[in-house]
Amino acid sequence: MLGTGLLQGLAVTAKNLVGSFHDPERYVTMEYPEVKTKLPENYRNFPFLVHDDPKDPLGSLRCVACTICETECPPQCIYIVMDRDEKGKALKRPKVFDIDISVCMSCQICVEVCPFDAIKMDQHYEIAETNRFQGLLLSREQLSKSNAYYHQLHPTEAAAVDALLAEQKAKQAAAKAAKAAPAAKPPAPAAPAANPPPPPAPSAEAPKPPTPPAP
Amino acid sequence: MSLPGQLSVLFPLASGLGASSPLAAVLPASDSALERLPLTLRGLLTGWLPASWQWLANSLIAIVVLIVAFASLFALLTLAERKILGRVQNRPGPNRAPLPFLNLRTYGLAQPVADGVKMLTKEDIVPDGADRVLHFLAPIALLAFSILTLAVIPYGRLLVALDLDASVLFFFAAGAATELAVFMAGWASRNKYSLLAAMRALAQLISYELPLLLSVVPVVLMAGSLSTSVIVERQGEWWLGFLPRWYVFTPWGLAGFLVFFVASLAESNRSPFDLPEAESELIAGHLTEYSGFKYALFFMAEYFGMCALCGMAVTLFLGGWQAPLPFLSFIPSYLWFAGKLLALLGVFMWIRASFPRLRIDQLTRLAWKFLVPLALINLGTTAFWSLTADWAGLLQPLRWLIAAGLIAGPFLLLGRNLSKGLGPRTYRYAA
Amino acid sequence: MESLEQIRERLLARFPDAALTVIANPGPAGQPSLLVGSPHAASIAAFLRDDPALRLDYCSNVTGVDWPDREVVETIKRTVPPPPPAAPADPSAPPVTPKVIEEKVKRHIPGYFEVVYHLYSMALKHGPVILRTRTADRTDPASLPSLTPIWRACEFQEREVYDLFGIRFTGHPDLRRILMWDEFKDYPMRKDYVEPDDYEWEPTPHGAVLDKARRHYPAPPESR
Amino acid sequence: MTSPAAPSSFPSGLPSSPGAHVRAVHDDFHGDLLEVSMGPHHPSTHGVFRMIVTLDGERIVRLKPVFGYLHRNHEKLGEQTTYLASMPYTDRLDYLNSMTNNWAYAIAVEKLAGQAVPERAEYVRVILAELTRLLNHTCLAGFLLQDTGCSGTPLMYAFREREKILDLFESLSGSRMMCNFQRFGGCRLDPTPEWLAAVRQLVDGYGRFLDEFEALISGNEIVMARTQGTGVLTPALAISAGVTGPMLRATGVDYDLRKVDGYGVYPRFEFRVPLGAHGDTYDRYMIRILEMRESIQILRQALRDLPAGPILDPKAKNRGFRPKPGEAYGRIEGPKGEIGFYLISDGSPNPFRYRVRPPSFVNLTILEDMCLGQTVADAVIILGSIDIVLGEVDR
Repeated sequence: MLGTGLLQGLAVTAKNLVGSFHDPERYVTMEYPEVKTKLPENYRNFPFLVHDDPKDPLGSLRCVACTICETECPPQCIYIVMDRDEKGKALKRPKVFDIDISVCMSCQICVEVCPFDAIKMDQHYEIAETNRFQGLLLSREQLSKSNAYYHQLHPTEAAAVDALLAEQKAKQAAAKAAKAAPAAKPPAPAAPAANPPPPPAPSAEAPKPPTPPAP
Repeated sequence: MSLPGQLSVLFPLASGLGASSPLAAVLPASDSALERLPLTLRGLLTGWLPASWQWLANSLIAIVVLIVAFASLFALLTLAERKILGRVQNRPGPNRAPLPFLNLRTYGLAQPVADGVKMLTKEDIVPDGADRVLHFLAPIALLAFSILTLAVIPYGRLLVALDLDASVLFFFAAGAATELAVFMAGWASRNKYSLLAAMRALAQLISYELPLLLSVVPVVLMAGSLSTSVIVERQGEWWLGFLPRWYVFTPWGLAGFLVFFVASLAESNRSPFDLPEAESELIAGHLTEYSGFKYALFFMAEYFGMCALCGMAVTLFLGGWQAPLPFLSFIPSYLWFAGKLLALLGVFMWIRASFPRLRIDQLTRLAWKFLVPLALINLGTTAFWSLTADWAGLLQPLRWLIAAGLIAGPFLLLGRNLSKGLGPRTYRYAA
Repeated sequence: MESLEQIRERLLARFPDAALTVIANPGPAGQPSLLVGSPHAASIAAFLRDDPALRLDYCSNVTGVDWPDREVVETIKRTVPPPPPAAPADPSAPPVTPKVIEEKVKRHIPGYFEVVYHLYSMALKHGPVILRTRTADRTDPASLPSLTPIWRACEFQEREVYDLFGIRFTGHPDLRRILMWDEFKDYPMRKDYVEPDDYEWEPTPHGAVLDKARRHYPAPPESR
Repeated sequence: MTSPAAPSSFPSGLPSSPGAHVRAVHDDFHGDLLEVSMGPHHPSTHGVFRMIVTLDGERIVRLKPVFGYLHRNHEKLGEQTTYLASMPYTDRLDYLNSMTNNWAYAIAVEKLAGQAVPERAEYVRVILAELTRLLNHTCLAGFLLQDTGCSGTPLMYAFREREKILDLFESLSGSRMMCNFQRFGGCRLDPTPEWLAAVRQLVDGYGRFLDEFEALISGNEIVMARTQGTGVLTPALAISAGVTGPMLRATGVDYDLRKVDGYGVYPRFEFRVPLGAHGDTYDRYMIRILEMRESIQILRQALRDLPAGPILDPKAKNRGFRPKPGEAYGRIEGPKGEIGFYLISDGSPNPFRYRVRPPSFVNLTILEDMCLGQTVADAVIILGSIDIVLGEVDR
């Protein structure tokens, strides 16, 4: 009969009108600045650099300025300059590490390709800026965040990374010890001590390259 | 009708001189003080004036009170509409605007103030090459005609600004002119969307004026008067001592009410008949080139028109200011009217939240092929009802049955014809 | 579905003077394609659509490819017969394997434009058959027959190829630019397309782009 | 438009729509016609899309779609970046369905490089693809009804449910819409049991939402009056025009790549393909609703059978990925139709040719044919029922 479908529709809207007052399943609105959703652990928004020593945030960056992320970055928003001493020897740390977050699309590829677990994804999303041109160009100082901060954002992932790094450190130490006693046995085929730690084995999260390329 | 009576229709000024003017009338002392409150207040304000001046002062007061009351109702309605729409859609609706200077959020009650300030401070843009005069006049004309329609609705016992003998005619005459204003707006804007909207508005006007009027004719016939006050008075009796004898509770009245309701949705450009401002295809229709205060006037006039049509529906079918049950009569009549009006407005909003929009050809088809025949048949049903008024005893249920059949049969047949070829479908699946 | 070779045979039987080449696909996907000469492209396409065994009624994808002039260094393996054994064959010695010499040959392939059609059959649910048409060279105006009269699906896609590669499709009913604006002159998907040098100033840290930006805007718009 | 008017008819022998006779009528016959440029800034063109509509009264006698306002030469970008770096760009094609875009691209690259995918990853991909289908069809139903003038109610209901799916995507991939989740040879991350439980909960509740939505809409006389019999597409024209997805199936053509190609692990699931009979707007809407119900069935089975194992093939290589020279065309059944990627490799880290076969772009071909003889109001709904996303049309 003409009109039954209309009445059915009116019943649905009436149900929702009433339901929005008592049913949290229906009333899903959150009043944003006062109430904020709990971000999931995996949430990602713009990268940051991890440093290990809160007292020396720039000196203890894990980044070795290898520029892998710079080349892999799809929108090309990362810019890195290696720090060098007077003789021009590479110091394995960035002198300039800029990320233009007006270009960055938070794709996480830099995190995936980084063999040193040096760059991770932030969760800071209230980034409105009044300065269109310089305000969104983040420098190394702004990007450097502590490992504790990383733990706070992604506890599970950070724990895994820490375990991995500790394992590498132990291996490195073992290699060093082996090198220190060359008489006892021929030098281990491990990487020279001066080299950065070997990359972790490919994990489920992000496959890592077998060797870190030369900077 | 006597000569002075006719004069009073043509020249309202003349009616003020007669003793029969409703503005000069006094409620019987048997009514409660609350019921007499509006008239008492008016008496306090103008009672000291000489009789010839009193009429003028009373008229001015009536105009001011009407405009102020409906303007604040408009403010409230915009908020209520957004709130209801929000709640139906599982969101809170406007709830942030703080009260001015207080920074107190009171469930968005200050939203109309904020909206008003925004509207008033916006730049008034007139398109290059538009007809500036018509562009300016359109909102004013629309508002003027809307306010005129408000004048003849009895808001309570003896609370009517203009008690004409032919107030129903006056109402529809003024109401029809509002569409002219929409056409003016659409034409003057020099915008293709506006022009399309104007054409739609005219088609809609012509289509829906007819069922609207036809659905009122039975009421006029049964009440025997074109005066809204008399029509309300006629609905003031009780059936079996406690059931209200509003016209909506008779078969012909129900059918008439439904036709009137649907037609008034269309007349007030409300969803699902809001074709002149169909935002999904015509941006904002005739309002596309309006901004600032003119836009606000349009908006206001639209709500005034909606209130007027709802008020008329209440008056004609829902017993006007009459209480629904005898023992509830202690509540003043104007409050009953306000309650019924708000409820009907709520249904308007509920419908807006639920239904999509019709297409223009479907809209006119609904009017010509469904509402007009139904209203005409309803006229016959009314005749039957009036002829069998003396049927009693066992004949009474028979009378009801026949009348209901006279309504339901055509409704089903016309409805089937209207929705021919449409219907739920079953789907097959690939093997 | 028949193999591409079989289809080619049948097509040759029907259109004896048509130029038809099967182009192998060296990759793991292994989808070879059929290169069709321009004069017969439309009639061959109609045949493929209407042939009861093929019924390729659905043209899924139309692509332009720009192959610029290139030098291909091909490694050709040549077997050099082993020198005759100086000493009598020693049964214990390993058998002398023929020596393989790798020679590098440079070959110049002149550039051309190519349009690739991926055809499937919705009626028989098989596919793909990949058709290719090629221009002789990369000179403007490049022109190829349109298959829009055969498959309506080509209408917008061929317009896109025209828009981005500059290949004119003869027989297309409505060949206009589709993604770029009408006044645009160049064809941006060509390999030799040079980007216009009119960047808006942006705070990019990258040298090349920054240089370009500096050329147009010596100072940033609002340096603070 | 500065360009000369397009020829008004297609070559004979081409299947044409029922409205084709209108196209043939010369404009002089109609007298004064009204040309309205709907868009690019219009409330219901689903983005920056423009239709140049010629009207005789309210009837459409000509309609030319104009787009490209969002054109950023996605394919050139794909040729200038590495294979991996194109993955996040595919998110931005059809920004409602980043998961299926990712999958289509991954399938094309896996074909190109001969990369195997572990079983668990295939199941996870199916789960994500079907969630995306739910997401897309829910949004579409909401948008479509918004176009009919519903004051936002169905749209808000649809978005309420869509948010739940987006929340799932966010907790898995880290982003709501730009998921960038698939990799060549698997997925980026392994879903946790909690996440799978959340999916199960959503799947269980989705049928109820669909019921309520249908009660509001499917039987509504106004919706039926607006959508039944408008924008009719014939099967012959649909096939010829390469229309795919729910739009094609609404005309009654049985062509679902999940059945035809049987990619991934789809042959292992039991599901039906709903087919329309009229090819009108209502069918296009209902087919999507019915497909959602089938998606729920697929999700239930996939969640039940999800095997353990690695999520990414151990041999998979993302950085420094250089497939052998060759070409491949990979396609899947996206929610909007066949989304395909055509890649030519010349052995370098970047594809030599990177081509997207966008379903909404191809489906737009027959917009004019469906709109001829209908009214302006119908054109808006017909456009809505095609289900376009301008990010994909313009690329």
